[in-house]
Amino acid sequence: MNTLILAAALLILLGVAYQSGWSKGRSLVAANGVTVHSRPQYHGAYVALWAMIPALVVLALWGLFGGGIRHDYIVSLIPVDILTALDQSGLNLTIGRIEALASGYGVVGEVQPWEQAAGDALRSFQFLTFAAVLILALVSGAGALFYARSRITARQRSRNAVERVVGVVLLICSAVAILTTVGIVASLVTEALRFFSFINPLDFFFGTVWAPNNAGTGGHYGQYGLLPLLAGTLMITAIAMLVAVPVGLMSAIYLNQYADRRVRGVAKPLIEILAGIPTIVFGFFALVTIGPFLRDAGAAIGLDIKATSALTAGVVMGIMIIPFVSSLSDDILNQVPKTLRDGAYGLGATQSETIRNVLLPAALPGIVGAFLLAVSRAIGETMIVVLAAGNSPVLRGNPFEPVSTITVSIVNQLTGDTDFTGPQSLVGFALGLTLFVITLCLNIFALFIVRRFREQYE
Amino acid sequence: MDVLAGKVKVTQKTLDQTMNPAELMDHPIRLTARDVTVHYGAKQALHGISIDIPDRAVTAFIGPSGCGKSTFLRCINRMNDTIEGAKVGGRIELDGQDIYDPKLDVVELRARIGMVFQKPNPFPKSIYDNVAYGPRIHGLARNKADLDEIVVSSLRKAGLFEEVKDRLSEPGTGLSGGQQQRLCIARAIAVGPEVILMDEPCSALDPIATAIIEELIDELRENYTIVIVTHSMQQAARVSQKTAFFHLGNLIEQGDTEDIFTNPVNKQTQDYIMGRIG
Amino acid sequence: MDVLAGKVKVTQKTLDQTMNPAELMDHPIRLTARDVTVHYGAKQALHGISIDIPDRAVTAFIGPSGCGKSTFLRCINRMNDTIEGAKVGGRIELDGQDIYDPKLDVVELRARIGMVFQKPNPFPKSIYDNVAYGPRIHGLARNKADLDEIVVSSLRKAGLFEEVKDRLSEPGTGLSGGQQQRLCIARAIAVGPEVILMDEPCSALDPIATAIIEELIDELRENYTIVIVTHSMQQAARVSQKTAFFHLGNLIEQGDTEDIFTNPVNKQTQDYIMGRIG
Amino acid sequence: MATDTVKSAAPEAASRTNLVRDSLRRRHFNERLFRALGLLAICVALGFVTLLFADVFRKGIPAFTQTNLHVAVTFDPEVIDVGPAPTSDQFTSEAEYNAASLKWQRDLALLNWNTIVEQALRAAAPAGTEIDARALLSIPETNARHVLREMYVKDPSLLGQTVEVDLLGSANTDNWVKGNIDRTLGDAQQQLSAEARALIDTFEADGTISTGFAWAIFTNVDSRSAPASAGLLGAFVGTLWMMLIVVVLAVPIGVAAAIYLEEFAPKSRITDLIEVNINNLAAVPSIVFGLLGAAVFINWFHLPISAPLVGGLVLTLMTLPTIIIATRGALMGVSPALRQAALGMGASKTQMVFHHVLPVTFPSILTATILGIAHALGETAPLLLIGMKAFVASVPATPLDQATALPVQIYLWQGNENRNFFEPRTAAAIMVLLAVMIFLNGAAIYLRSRLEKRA
Amino acid sequence: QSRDTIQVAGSSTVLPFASIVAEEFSAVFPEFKTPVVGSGGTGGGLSQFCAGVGDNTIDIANASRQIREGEVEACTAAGVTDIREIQFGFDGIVFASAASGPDFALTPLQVYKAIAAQVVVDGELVDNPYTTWDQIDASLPAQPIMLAIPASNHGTREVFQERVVSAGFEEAGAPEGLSEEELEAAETTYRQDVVIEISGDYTETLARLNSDANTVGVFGLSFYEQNTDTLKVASVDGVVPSKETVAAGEYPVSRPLFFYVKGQHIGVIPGIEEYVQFFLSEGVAGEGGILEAAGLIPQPAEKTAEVLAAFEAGAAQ
Ligand SMILES: Nc1ncnc2c1ncn2[C@@H]1O[C@H](COP(=O)(O)OP(=O)(O)OP(=O)(O)O)[C@@H](O)[C@H]1O
Ligand SMILES: Nc1ncnc2c1ncn2[C@@H]1O[C@H](COP(=O)(O)OP(=O)(O)OP(=O)(O)O)[C@@H](O)[C@H]1O
Ligand SMILES: [Mg+2]
Ligand SMILES: [Mg+2]
Repeated sequence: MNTLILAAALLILLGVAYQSGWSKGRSLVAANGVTVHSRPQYHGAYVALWAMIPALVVLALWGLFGGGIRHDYIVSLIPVDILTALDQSGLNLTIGRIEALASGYGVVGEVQPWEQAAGDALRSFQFLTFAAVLILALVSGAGALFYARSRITARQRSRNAVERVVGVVLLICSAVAILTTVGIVASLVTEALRFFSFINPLDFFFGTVWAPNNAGTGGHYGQYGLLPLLAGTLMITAIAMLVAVPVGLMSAIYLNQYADRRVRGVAKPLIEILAGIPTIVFGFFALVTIGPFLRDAGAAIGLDIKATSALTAGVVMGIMIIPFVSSLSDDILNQVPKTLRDGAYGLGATQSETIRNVLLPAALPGIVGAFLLAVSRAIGETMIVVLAAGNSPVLRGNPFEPVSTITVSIVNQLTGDTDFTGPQSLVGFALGLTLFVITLCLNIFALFIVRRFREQYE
Repeated sequence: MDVLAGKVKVTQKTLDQTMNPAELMDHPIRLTARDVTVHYGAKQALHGISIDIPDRAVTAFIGPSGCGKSTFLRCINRMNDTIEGAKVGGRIELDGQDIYDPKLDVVELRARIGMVFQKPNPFPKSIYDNVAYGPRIHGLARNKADLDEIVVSSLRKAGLFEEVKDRLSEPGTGLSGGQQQRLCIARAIAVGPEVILMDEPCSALDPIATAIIEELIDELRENYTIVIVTHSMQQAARVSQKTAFFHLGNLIEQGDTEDIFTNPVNKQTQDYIMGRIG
Repeated sequence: MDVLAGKVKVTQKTLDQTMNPAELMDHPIRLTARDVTVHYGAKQALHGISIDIPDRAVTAFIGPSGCGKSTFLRCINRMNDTIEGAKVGGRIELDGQDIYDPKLDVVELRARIGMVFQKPNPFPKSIYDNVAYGPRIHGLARNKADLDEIVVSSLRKAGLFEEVKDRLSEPGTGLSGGQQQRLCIARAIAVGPEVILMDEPCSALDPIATAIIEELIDELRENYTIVIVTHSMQQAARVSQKTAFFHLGNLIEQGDTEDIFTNPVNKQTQDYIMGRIG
Repeated sequence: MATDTVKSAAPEAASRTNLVRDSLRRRHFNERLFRALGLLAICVALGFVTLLFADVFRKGIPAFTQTNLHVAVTFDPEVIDVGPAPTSDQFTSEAEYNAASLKWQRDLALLNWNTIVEQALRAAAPAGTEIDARALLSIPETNARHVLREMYVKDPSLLGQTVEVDLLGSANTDNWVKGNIDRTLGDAQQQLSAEARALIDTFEADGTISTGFAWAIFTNVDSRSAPASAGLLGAFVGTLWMMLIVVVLAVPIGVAAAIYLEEFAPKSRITDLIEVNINNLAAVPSIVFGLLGAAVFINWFHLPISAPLVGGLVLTLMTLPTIIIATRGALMGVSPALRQAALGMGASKTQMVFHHVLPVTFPSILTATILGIAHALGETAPLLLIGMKAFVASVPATPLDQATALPVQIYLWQGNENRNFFEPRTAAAIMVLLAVMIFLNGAAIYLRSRLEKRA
Repeated sequence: QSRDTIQVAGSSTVLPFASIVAEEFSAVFPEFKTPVVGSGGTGGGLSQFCAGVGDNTIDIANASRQIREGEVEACTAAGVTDIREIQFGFDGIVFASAASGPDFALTPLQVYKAIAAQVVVDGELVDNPYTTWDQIDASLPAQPIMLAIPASNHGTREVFQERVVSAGFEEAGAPEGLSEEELEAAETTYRQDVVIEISGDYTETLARLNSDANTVGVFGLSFYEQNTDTLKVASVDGVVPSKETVAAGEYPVSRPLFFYVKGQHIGVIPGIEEYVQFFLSEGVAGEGGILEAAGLIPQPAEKTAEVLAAFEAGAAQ
């Protein structure tokens, strides 16, 4: 409600400011002809911006310090004798009760008269402060409005000023991306450090046994060896790449070099459909179809393949990555200059010779970069492995057995019946940090290679 | 006027270098094209081109940009096959054999008709491998020594050997533009073609490199049938014995270079040569 | 020889059209450049250019490709500001006012110095909006009628009005190349500039469109100071009164067009005009 | 003289041609092999697409039909003994009326409506059927009592009347009728008692039980107590809220960031860093964004758990780099001629961008946005970590209400212990999700081609 | 303005029960919105529960185990001081194998012998020698040992350890002369070759059984009851698990289920008290109630009354 009133008031201020700037700009045009620097719209926007700044500053200050002031006021409402008897949590509880009373909600138990009084006082305090802040914001905004309006002259460069503000807004938007990274690193590092206060980092990074323990059973924390998870992750990634790279690369080559326009027009979007399918769907597909199929196929040839295994997850993940590999490879192949291809044809090379001897070597760095990006993707993939890898964090080399991965363990540890204060769930963040660092290195390396490749042919 | 006086000198100097027409008459016809048309999708790029190209001489195609010079050149070694939507009609014969004969192997044809492109396009391999690539895929060398021999002699013919002999294993892309273009010529020669097609081979080069390549073309003419596309009339005048003028997909006029430049029959040719079009 | 005979005719015909030098003397200097240098990153593209450009006349910049003609042209309306890494030194004055004065608003400057580019680049909007865009952002029209008036008169001045008057709301990109270029000229005129810069305005056009534009330039000269970059010496000779010859980033020679073409002082200029370089 | 050289060179050329010819068969074979491999790869890739779709459809289609019980229900006054519904004119104040009305409803809720269901079923069964109440009540879905109660609340005049009602068959009934359960299994291994199974077969024969389209999937929210009535509505709306947030936040911020980086930012170390950073963010595993959301939005900012707002914010951050990169690509593709034209007219840089460059890139930005949203729509892992793995049996009315999302619903259903019933349901939910995805992708392709044609 | 929806999160075992209650609750109390029941595991739920007091923290945490001391401390530190524990029933934990396979009748000792990395033979710890069940006890089928047990991120694991493995270890008789730590290790270390720890849910365990018919899996009783077509349950100590035997305390492997209520939210968030009362009512968590139909094993009515009294006493304080 209050937010709505505030927003409405600000909007009105904005509109009035714009209008007054615009009309002044307009009158200048009428008086001076074409020599006015900026168009009336810019003058309007200029005044509007000026008016908003102090209003927003007032609101921001209230947002920052208002809570504290309100808190102090509530405390001052509690009778001193009661206040002295309260400990911190009791105080919180009391404040909560008073707030609940003020907001009109009932509270449990008897309401003391002083509580009721405090609640009423708080309610009028809230109303008064709100009104005061609103008026202050509007008055300061109006002041700025008049100041800005008085500055508008024919030579006033309102457009430049407005454009500078637009530039700053754009800059702030692009800073969101940076903030995201900062946020990721900060949150992961903070929580991971808490984890490392329980578990020696060496035991985490080089441990070969993954057996987190509830502190309740046996009193010790168990073992948090990363290696079984890492091994599982890498095994699945390797299998995925074994599926995705040949199929993806060959389809890219076929579509790029052999297929005529009609075939390409049909096949390419169809393959790209694979890229649009949510991973949970692949996970389900792996769980109910590919897994049992591989198991039966394995049984038929005498192999003991588990339905949920590194193989199942790897194969399905490979399928998922095919369009990724093929569209990246396609891009890269497109970037190889056509003159190289012509050069080889001109010498009488067949098409496959051209591709194998000239195009691929030329595109190799780019393609390697694309593969690394695909690897990074496979490493970070979650839902397929959650459903189809079998969740078995044991260090072993058999791809027909279930494995667990870093991502799966993050989900398990953070959503299981684990002790949230202990390393059991904190390890999720340490794993997340590990995952982030691994993919970061891969991504940067891959992007570096791809970029170098692009520059080579620019 | 001096502008024109200068021009006369240039032209005369270049024409002096060429053979006299009588000499040219001796050269048998190597390539004949009859009524060649090319469509790119719905767009017709060539309208019935007929021309005879003599052996061991340089034939130049000139004409304003987009007139179809490159298109016709690409017909000769069927490079248009690699362009999606390009359709070629008419008949082109190399030594009397129809090169669009479906039974003819285009790979073999291209081994016989080499091509050099506008932008030097060495493969991203070593200098040696660039030249050795053609002989390798075609199985022209029986052993390493054979191959070495082919590479060296091709580089020599392309006038590049002395400059690169110490760095044959370095990448071909590291050479200067002019050297790269000569490397491409060496690469084409290595397959032992009978005809060499060149599409504006100097347009990406500086004047000095251009001069070297022009000289090289003049030498190569003794052993190969050469067809060159150029946008510089001076260059055509300098290196060719026969010239064909294209305009808007038509072959407007062809004949001995000297005749074309000094005495164009067609109005359009005149306009072009005098700088009124293009 | 006929090649040259033709040439003579062309040049003389064009020179006949130009004013005589005495006439030109009357024209006050509009733009002066002193010691203008431009660096693109580490590379120096212009080495101290000094030139005076007269009012109500056409000044042509000629020179081989890459010599810095466009670069210098772009200095005049500070389009180089938009190129990353470009640094401009020296001093350029428009009517005595330093255009690189930090206090000067470059947007205003560009409204005074219009520009027409090599490739016609109409906005992907209607013909009307193309022309109206400048007046709109600069607030030149008080109302719709004003704006209509500006649009019509600009199109008229650019000789395009009759051809497009029935389809002002159709996209400008749907016009032919020559019409597009005239649309761009109309667009530049609509802002009411004092100087118009043209960077090879005809190089993407066919001969007929070129002729129309050249004629238009000749008309516009009566009201505007025009600077034109061209790679065609014939064109320079046809349309300009003053010519400046650039080579490798230097201004080699400048003067009345007739003098430059008939009697170049500098050896390089001679070479260029005679087709020995470029 | 010239002719001489031709002649002497001819044999050499001929021998070379022969050499070339010799290797041709092998080379052409390799060529065909390579080409076949390429074709094979395409077929494999397309085969996977087909297989996946065929499989999901095969599994999911049966779930779009559901068994219904068509029975005559009597609203027996003996069972429904709570008195008539209060009317507003009985009370002086609104509050009193509301309180009485709520009390009436609660009294109704506390009645044993199962008795009425039981009576209805017994009436429908052939005379002489012996079956205990428990087995009988296992035939209709457990929400039958709610359905009846709600009917009654809406229309208290039903008291004492007998009306025909469609009730959902229970999940087990559904399985039995559809043959998802091995009928040869012994009693101990069956969910339904022998009597119940026999009665279902009788009902099926006499038409009391029929199968119809499973509207429940689209009109109901998730349900645990009555699996057969579980639907996707809540998850769907939750997803819609999240997508709305993504559109409202990611698109403007992403486009603005791209504009800044591409058009305004000076090329410097910092822009380089931002660029690397954005490219990297686009490849950061989605689960890491989940961790970010859990730590930052929930633990630090104390935003509500399981709310589409948080999910939307996480997905926004995840989609942002994609949109920035796509937009930058589109901006980069705008011809410099257009920019020069605008600048040459005396447009400022901002005007150039907003008047000319942006409109031209609009189709690409739109497409990228739709694709980015389609991708965000299918994302599951990060949502699990921010508590969207909740059971929510209501339709979220605001983005601050608790909700799940379509993919999470799929995840929850695939783990349901009633697998015979929920495996098809999951596949059906997947079909819905895929339909949305394909619609979005198709829209992107269609819009792109249309807008590009127009431009 | 306060939130008007009760928020619940926590154990996935309790989740189905809590969600059913949530649905029914809103039917019975139309004035309240349907409570939202999140999952996230006992730890996850408690972590949200202990994040503090206020609108954006949950009101009730479901738990398949009792709250730990550390967690209570964390709660207190965040101002959550009024934590009310509600025990509402039991969950049975069963051993089940493929329906087509042989019957199993297990004892904790046998399971311990099958699972421990080292077993006691003649008072000495030796590496586990058994490969088939009948080597452990002739009464068991001659089938290779293979056990799928929940991993430690499940609450069930703790019960399994305490009620089965530790019990078996005790029965086997601890060998002499071992330090505390060695004893503990012997008690809690499983062999890797035949034991599969499942960190996913029961469907994962079931998948293991389907792929290897020799596997014996550990499930919740309700999961088993929904899948009787493919699973066959084993008796423990001769008692076949069922609601009756668990509720009567005859079947040894069971655990109580809880939820925790944030006292400070009572009265602020509407409906919490009613939710608790409704949950514990006879028709819901009692014998023959709707939760029993969903697989909950009801606790004796006296216990329920006791719990409710304690809750309400807390409410009045
Ligand atoms: N791959 C292609 N697809 C469609 N049209 C083409 C293609 N290549 C060339 N064209 C068109 O065919 C015509 C002839 O082109 P061509 O390249 O042969 O001209 P050119 O004489 O070589 O010109 P230039 O001197 O610019 O190289 C042109 O109009 C061109 O636009
Ligand atoms: N944006 C740029 N960055 C770096 N170098 C540039 C840039 N623009 C031009 N140059 C270089 O500056 C020199 C002069 O270029 P400019 O475009 O002015 O030549 P020009 O005389 O207009 O040539 P043309 O006739 O080909 O248009 C050239 O060497 C060119 O490579
Ligand atoms: Mg060409
Ligand atoms: Mg230029």
